[in-house]
Amino acid sequence: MKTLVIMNQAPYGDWSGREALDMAFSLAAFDQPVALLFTGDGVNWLRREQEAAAISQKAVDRNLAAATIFGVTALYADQQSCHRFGLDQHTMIAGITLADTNAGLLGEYDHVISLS
Amino acid sequence: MKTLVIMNQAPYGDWSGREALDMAFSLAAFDQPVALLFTGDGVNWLRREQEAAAISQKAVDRNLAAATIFGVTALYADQQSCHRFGLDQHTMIAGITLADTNAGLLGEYDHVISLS
Amino acid sequence: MSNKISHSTLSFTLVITGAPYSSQAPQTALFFARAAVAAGHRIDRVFLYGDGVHLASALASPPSDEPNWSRQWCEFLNQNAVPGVACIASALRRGIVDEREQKRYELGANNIAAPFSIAGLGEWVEGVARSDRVIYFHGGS
Amino acid sequence: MSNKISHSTLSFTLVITGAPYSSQAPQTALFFARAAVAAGHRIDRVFLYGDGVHLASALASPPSDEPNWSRQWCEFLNQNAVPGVACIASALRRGIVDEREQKRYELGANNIAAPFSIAGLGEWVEGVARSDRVIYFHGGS
Amino acid sequence: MASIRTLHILNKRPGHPAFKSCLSSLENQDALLLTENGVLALVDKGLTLEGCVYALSPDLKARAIPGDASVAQAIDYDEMVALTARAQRVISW
Amino acid sequence: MASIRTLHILNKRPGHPAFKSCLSSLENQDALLLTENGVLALVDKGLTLEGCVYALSPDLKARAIPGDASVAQAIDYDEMVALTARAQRVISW
Repeated sequence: MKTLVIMNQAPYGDWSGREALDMAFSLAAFDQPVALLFTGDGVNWLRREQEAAAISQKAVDRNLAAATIFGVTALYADQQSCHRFGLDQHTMIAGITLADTNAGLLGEYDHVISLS
Repeated sequence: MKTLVIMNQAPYGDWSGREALDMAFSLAAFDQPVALLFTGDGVNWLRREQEAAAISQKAVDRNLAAATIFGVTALYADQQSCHRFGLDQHTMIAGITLADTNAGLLGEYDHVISLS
Repeated sequence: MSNKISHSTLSFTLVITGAPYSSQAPQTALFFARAAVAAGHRIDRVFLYGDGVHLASALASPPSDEPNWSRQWCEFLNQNAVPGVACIASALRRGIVDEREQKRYELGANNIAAPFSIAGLGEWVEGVARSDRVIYFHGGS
Repeated sequence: MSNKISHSTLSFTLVITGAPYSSQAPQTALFFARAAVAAGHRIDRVFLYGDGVHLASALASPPSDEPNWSRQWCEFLNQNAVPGVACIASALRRGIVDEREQKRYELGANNIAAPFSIAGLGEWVEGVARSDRVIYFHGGS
Repeated sequence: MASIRTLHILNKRPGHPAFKSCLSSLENQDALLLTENGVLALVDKGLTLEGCVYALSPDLKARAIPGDASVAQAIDYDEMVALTARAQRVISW
Repeated sequence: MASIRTLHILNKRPGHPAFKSCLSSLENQDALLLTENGVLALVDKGLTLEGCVYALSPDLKARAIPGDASVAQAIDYDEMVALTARAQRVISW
């Protein structure tokens, strides 16, 4: 029962991305295999040095950097989306696996979640 | 003080289009000049013979057909959007003025509302 | 969640993430749930998440000529003995509280509609692990 | 709404259509409102519409390390004597009710946070007709 | 009745980012079910839908979308349930 | 200080349908203010922003978006208020 949570929402402007992350961390906490895929506007969750306190929110980049410690099996980022938003190893947090989303990554999971 | 309410939401799937219409009708009820512009996915509000009862909602096509009676000064539809969704005089309710949105229609209004 | 493919009885967990009177999600989910029960399937639970928790409000009062989706859902849950659970983190942020949370946060009222209850994401994880199908009903704007 | 262009005092009506803990709209609107008052402008009213009415909930209970946007807004309205109005049609559908609507609909509780009140779209029309500026804060997903 | 690998349920309007994500992840043996705002795809000339496509009939009726049986098969909630049972997995976009 | 005919406040992510509507309605003498998710436009290689563009600084910081002063001027809420006062009209997309 492998789950993939798709993160295709822009960060902070709405809550659904944050709530999708909570789902992933919750599965991991209950020892269910789960991976994250950042794609589209969602790759912007991966930017280093977010200062969400500027809008009185909590930054998630440190949580994401620690995701595998909490049991998330992998963090994938869609290569094309990263390129579109100018994200590379210097601007992205560590531990991200670049993926070609169209090459069947989704097919490897039994359960795929996309919160719009 | 002329107001233009932009209807760019698809019908029935969310409430914001309905609530934008309520705003327009409310201005008209208080004798404030207001017009409606349907554009993008929003032109689909103009389709004839909607049977919203099928999803337990109220259809709005009859309200829209009577909008000018209630004091709405005009109902515009973006020509390009109508073409995209295959809307013409046979499939659209009566009383719609086709407009080229890029030709400065917005500029004629003091107050423009777009509920996403 | 098993990959069982079958025309026999399956078990479902339904997850609703869109709010009534804001999205169509609770409506589509209700029609789906009725059809699932009619086909002999079992619904293990309905889990409300994100904006979906507003479906558990006891105070929603739409005009009398519009359906009250919260009430219709409560009737469905009662008639079919299906547990309805609102995610506690989503619910508290959005002002959906039961008697226990009312006391804990010293609030002036509670507003959850029976038989909905409030619980953690573990309820959803249980569905993912054990139901044959987990179906999501999102907002669709 | 006048087209007055000026660096002197202007009057504003603010309209919030996005919900807290779902959109950023109430936050951006609050920072804007504080800056407007600091610049000497007047805020005629804050009007909550659509999902924005959830900002008027007295029951929202976010975790203690997160801001309570409803409470912060109520404090701002009180300190600056700005009327806060939730659209009645939006509010009733979404389960935001005051004491009067509680009685009328025979509900078990009310949940509106003072100083917010419930009124019709006429309040907003008044803003369109009389405030120098009407600024909208929508959900942004 | 052919088996379905993945049933994609799509309730977004054609302009929504998830709409594109959904279409680009369709594979052979998959089926697409258009619901709610998603049914507008059937009248959007900017789109071409291929493969096994279903559309929820009440949503078509509500929006007065003419169902073109050569593009999509109109189904009711009972058939939607049957599709979710038939498919090996279901993704709601 | 040049006068502003219309101030467009854009809080949608680049993929949102309203984003395109906003950009296509920009005219000379208009100004664009990017807020919330809208600031992602500054790092989206699929977009070209022209004319008078502002971006809300707290939203840039929250998202770690590098502000390129040649494309957009970063402003705070005080300056946002001043822009709404200066403009003849304001459209929130």
